[in-house]
Amino acid sequence: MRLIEEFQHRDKVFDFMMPNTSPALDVGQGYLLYLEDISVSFDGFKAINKLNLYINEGELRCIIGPNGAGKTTMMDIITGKTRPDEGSAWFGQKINLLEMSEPEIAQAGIGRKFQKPTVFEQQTVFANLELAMTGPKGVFTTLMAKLSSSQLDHIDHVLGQIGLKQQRNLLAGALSHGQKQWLEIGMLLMQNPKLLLVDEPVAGMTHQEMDRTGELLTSLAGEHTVILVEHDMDFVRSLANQVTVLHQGSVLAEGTMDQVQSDDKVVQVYLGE
Amino acid sequence: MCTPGLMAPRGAILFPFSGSGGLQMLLRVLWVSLLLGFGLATSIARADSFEQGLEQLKSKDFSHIEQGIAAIASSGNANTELVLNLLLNGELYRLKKTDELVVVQGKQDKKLIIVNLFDDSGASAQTVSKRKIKKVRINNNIRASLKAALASLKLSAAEPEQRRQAVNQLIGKLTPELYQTLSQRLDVESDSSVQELIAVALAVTDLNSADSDSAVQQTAVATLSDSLQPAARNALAQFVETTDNAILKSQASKGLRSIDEKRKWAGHAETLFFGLSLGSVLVLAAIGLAITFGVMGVINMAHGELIMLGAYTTYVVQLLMPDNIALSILVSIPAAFLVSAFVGILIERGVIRFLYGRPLETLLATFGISLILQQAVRSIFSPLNRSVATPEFMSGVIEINPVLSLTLNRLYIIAFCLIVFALLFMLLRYTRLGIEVRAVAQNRAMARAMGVRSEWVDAMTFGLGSGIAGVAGVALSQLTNVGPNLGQAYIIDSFMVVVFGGVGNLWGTLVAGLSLGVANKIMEPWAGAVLAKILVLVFIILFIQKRPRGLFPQKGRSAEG
Amino acid sequence: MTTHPQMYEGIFNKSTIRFLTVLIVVALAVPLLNALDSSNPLHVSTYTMTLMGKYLCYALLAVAVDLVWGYLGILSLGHAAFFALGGYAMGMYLMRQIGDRGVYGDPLLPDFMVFLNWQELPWFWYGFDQFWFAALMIVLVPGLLAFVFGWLAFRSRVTGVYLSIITQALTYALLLAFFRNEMGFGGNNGLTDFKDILGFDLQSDATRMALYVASAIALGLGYIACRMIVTSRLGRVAVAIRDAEARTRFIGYKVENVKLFIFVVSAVLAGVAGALYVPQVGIINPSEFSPLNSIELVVWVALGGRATLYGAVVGAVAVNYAKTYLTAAMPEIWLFSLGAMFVLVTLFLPKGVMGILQRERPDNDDSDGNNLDNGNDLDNCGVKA
Amino acid sequence: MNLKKLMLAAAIAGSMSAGSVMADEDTIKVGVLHSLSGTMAISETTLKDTMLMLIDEQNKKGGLLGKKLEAVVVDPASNWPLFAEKARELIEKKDVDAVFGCWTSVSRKSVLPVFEELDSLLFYPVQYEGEESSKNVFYTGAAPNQQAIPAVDYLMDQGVKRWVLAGTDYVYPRTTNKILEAYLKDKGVPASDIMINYTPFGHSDWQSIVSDIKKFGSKGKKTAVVSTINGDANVPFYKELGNQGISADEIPVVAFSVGEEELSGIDTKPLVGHLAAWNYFMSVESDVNEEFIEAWHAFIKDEDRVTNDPMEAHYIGFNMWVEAVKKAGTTDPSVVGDALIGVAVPNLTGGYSAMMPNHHITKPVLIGEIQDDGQFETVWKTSGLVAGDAWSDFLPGSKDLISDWRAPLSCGNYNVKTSKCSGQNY
Repeated sequence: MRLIEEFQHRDKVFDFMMPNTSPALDVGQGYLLYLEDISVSFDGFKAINKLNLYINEGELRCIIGPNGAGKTTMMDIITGKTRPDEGSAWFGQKINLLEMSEPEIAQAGIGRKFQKPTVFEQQTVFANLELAMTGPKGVFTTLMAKLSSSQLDHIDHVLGQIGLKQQRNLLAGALSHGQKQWLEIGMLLMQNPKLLLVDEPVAGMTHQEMDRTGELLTSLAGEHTVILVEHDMDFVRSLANQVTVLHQGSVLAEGTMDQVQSDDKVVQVYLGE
Repeated sequence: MCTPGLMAPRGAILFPFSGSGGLQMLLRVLWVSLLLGFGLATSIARADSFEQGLEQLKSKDFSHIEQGIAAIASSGNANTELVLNLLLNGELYRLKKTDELVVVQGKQDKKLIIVNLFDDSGASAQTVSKRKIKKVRINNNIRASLKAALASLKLSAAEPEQRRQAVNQLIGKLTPELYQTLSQRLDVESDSSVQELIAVALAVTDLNSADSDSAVQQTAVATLSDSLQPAARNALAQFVETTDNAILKSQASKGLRSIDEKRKWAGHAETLFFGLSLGSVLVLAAIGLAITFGVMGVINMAHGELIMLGAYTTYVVQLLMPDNIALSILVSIPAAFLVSAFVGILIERGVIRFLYGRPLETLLATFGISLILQQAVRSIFSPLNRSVATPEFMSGVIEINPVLSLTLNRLYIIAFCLIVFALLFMLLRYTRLGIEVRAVAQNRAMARAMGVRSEWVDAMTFGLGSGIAGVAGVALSQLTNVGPNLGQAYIIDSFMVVVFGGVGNLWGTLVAGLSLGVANKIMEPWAGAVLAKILVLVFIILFIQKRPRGLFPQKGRSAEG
Repeated sequence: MTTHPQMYEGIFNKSTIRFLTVLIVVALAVPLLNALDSSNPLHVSTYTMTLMGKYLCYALLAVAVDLVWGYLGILSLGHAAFFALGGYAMGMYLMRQIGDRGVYGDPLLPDFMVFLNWQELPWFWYGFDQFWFAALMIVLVPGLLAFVFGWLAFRSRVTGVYLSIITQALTYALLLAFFRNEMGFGGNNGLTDFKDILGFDLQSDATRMALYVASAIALGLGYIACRMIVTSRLGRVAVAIRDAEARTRFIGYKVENVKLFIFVVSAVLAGVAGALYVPQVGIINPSEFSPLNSIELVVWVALGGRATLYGAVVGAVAVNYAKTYLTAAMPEIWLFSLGAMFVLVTLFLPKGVMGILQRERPDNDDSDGNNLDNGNDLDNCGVKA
Repeated sequence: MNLKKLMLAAAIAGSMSAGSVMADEDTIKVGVLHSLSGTMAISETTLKDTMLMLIDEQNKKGGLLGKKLEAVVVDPASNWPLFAEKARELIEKKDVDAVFGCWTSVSRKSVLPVFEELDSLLFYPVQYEGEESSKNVFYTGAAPNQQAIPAVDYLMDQGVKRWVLAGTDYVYPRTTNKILEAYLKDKGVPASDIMINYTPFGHSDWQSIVSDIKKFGSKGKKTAVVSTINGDANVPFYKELGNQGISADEIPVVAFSVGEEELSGIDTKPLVGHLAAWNYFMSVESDVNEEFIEAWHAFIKDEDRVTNDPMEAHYIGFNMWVEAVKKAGTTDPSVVGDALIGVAVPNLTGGYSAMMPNHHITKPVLIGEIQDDGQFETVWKTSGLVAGDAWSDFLPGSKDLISDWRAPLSCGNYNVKTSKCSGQNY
């Protein structure tokens, strides 16, 4: 089928152009992510309003804010799920996120963990990780894909990291809530992205689980840049150095936890209540 | 002077027609009107011609029957109109063995009660089996001449409507005598539309008669140019062809143009009307599905069969009250609703409730159910189509003008569709049930938590959707076959409409149905019926590309995304 | 399951091997028994063989549907269209093969064109006198249609019921189009009265046998091809898309391409099935496009059991055998039983007939077997983040 | 009453399945191949019952060749490939000696190769487009020259000048209209006075078309509609005619596919005077017809059921087959096939119909006007019988073809120009 081959072709080209962290990615200025004057409104309601956000490479940034502050929307914009009405979003100096589709952004090196844990419930833990694994993801490469031993090791390593070695052959659907959260983080690790967006990873977790998750995330920071959206203050304090407070779609305050907490605006709109 | 002696030969000369229909017609009318002319003919002659005519009616040969009619028409006998009407309505019979003319008075179980013609006392009444009597045969041409004869009798009838029809019959067939009668009529005529008609009729004659001078013709042209009567237009067109008078020609063709202009607009209006009525049928068929499928997310393949049940209910109700069609239609609306709703609830309780959250399985199960319902109907009512009569008040047309008339039943169906929609809309918007329905549709668990009896709501919702389908069936029974395949014919279109409008949105269904209907009708003239339908489908496919959630996207259990 | 690192079943898992063995046995046995002379009690009549040949084509079609529906979660209500297109491509070849042996003895024009006095052969009929060309078209036409349609639909992210309904619109439009006589495909009568294929007389038992075997082989190969896809990583991506489309995007897969690829493959398989079906039943006409057919074949798959491939085969054969039997045994009321069958299966065997077997054999290592409970096929947009 | 019918149906079904299951050796089996479900069930179920009645009566008369006849009923479910499959089943599995069945052309086309391959007999009871003559098929319905052309002649005689040829878009109307168009032009009708219109199957919205017809007819010349509209589409068509108040004396519609049975599904009061051309009407006055109707009512247990032309065709066809079998002394299809030619049996209009060498039969042609009781009133009748013509003289492709199944020619489409006999499958 000529046509099929054509688009197979297009795929190959595309794979070659976009490995998991794009060569175009240039973090010369030390900034990994620029969001400038981003605004988006859903039928009238301004979810994001002139949002400016700069993330340094390797930092672990916590985003807090009351419900409806636009945290999740912001993530949607970064990952290409939502298109802003105005403003610009750059990944490094060269990659314009607003021109890319979700898969392209993912391939460029931005991974995302959802608020509600979403894993492929009908497939084994192992399969979940394998699917997430970094590397070319074109149709035909995927069709022909075989697991190399190094890749196997990588998967096993991650299984270890997220503590699901025993469950590797279980269907993901059978995992507990917490385990699913970890599995999803594990999938992020497999993707080995430059930037991780983590949305409320400890929601509904027991304390032990929380601690493990905390360790996981801190261990990630450094080689990966992490943006963490979280409600749980203690948890945030336990790991973050830099905190950004969102309110009504724009940045209300930025700084360390203590600075933020002492900021009366913040106290007023958020911690106060 | 017309004497019996003369009568027969003249009839004999005039009536064994061999010529073309048009000629026949002319001669016949000429004959009729000639005789009408002889108002002073002797009573004997009349009596004879009347009796003679009745005799001839008993013949098997159409030409004899025609002579008979002519004779009767001419006789001026008091019973003339009665007899001619009986003939026209095929109510005049011949008793085979005695060869007498009889009329059927009533039925006695399988047999018929008949009395002799003109026997008001009923003394001659007797009951015979159907096969013992034979209808006096007439064919279309005889019908035509009957109408012509009756027309010339009805010219001074009481109701303007009758007079209108009478004149209509005569346009283009005027004889000098009738011309006289009509022109006299024109002076006394009170009803404006009849006046116009008469004017046209006269004008047509003026225009075509050789001896009328150009002045007369000019006025004629003027009159005709103002009239939308088809006859007027034809006369003008013909005149333009034939005349050699340049001035008149140009006037006539100018008249033609203005008429055609008016006709064009009438055409557009008509197309729009057709579109709307087709659309309202689509909406009616789809709106039930908009509930079961749109709101509940059940891919209800049995929807078509629920419509079918509604149609059959109409049929059964008519069987129960055969002598009151109009009422039976009104009765069958609630009846059909109940029947289909009941079946719908059975389906929901018996099958679908086990399948929530598995929309596809509902497709399979309901597909099975649709097969069962079809076959059930086949076994019970036989696979033959059933005849559903159209009530008086729904048949006929509203004539806006001679070139634009709206069929009543379509008007009723458009209205009906809008009413059903409005009721449904209010039901969902303002009643407790409606609120609960939407609650369950949006978040079953939450609704439960708030104490909504979701089980009950499901049953009611599905019942409602099915009931509406049944009501649609009543409407369809007036337009198309009432047969086992009725459902299949509409199921696909219904799904198209619902999806095109946006699943779970009533407004969407309404707009989608109407617009698809109109689009279809606009395309039909130049694309043909088949291509038009194809184009509509292609359009839907492409449209969904642009708006993957239909016209009015809406979050609902099945639309959720 | 084993704990061996590479724990995915290969292409040839137990069920596949079991299936292929049965298929091979049937493929060989029937012709042999058919060769026996009719007095022999074991003799299989040509009637039965052609019938089974027909079932095999349906089975391949069902497998094609299962591939997109069971594994990719796309409920196509238009697969009959691809089947019919393949059929027409073959039918046109067979028509051209008649040559001047038509009733009017016209060397070029098929009979239906002659008596609707067409003057010359429409352009799209050229080339169909060559088998290779026809064969190419059998693959190309359905594939191309699927490609264009899928490319539009998947790129603009039409999903769930909307997708299902426009596939239905597609086949419905084709149905109406092929009914039109101007189209030059024989209108309602379609193409019929075929004489021979590749020079072999279509009515000879030998040819029938060959066609039967060909269908069996096609089914076998098609089945293996599908297994290759579903057991590859792509197959798992497909399941991922089915269960959580958005998530799959966020880990970097171009969902629309994956869908497109599998959809096209499935369409081609359907086309091949159609092409083998036509010479065996001896007619192809527009009613093959009828949307109800498409729905019915979805029913076959559901009946057999989704996302198992062999379930699809079982479903197709079961339903069609039931039809053949019931239409003769209880012609007046067979629809009751068929309808009842559909309802009962959906109610009591949510995993289809194969579901029972799986319950009986927990050791069945077919990991795809368990994804039938998942209901959100219609709104398979997964994540609602 | 419905319940009773249901039980009756069930009973019949029961007997059927029983009948077909127990393959009784010393009976002569007759196949009945009519759709009992799907879109065509509407028309075909009646024919199935007709066959059961005819076979029933033949058995009352003592069967055939000393054996009882046994009906083998199958349901091809309006599915064309299934028709072929079922035909094969009847002939090969149930080894029937003759098959009575099919309604649509496509179903006939679909089974044709099967009958030719297995050399069995099919009796096809429906009027059709002609252009076919198979060794194994006997066409007891009307060919175009036995229906369409006489109808047009009649209307011309009635002074019709403009013609609307409206049909469903498939082969029968297309061919018939081609023939009629050629015929009308022969008669000097200008093309501008002929309007041709095709609609899809089951077309249900006739508003535009009917109003077009109305406009076409308002041009002063007497206009008639020749309708080859098929099946379900007729009811909405006639209803729309009624709605838009087109009466028969203004624009008469003459239909070739509308019989008593179709009318039984319509309220005919608005339709009085519209015409149909057939070879039989239930209203025909003849003793055979009286008997037939009584027998039918007795068999179907419903006084209101009507009879129609295809039923007569089966009546003729079946009796011809019986005669031929008696003549041949065997039921062997190949022998009976030859014996059939020349057999003449009474038709229901009081005359005799004979099987011609081209496997079509001779019939009278009747024109009837619809009455308000759903019956037709015969208003015109050919003086003699018309022989069915397999190959129309008005189609360029087929005017040189003749069909004669007697030796030595024994060819269904013998081209007198090239004197070749092409396209035979045996």
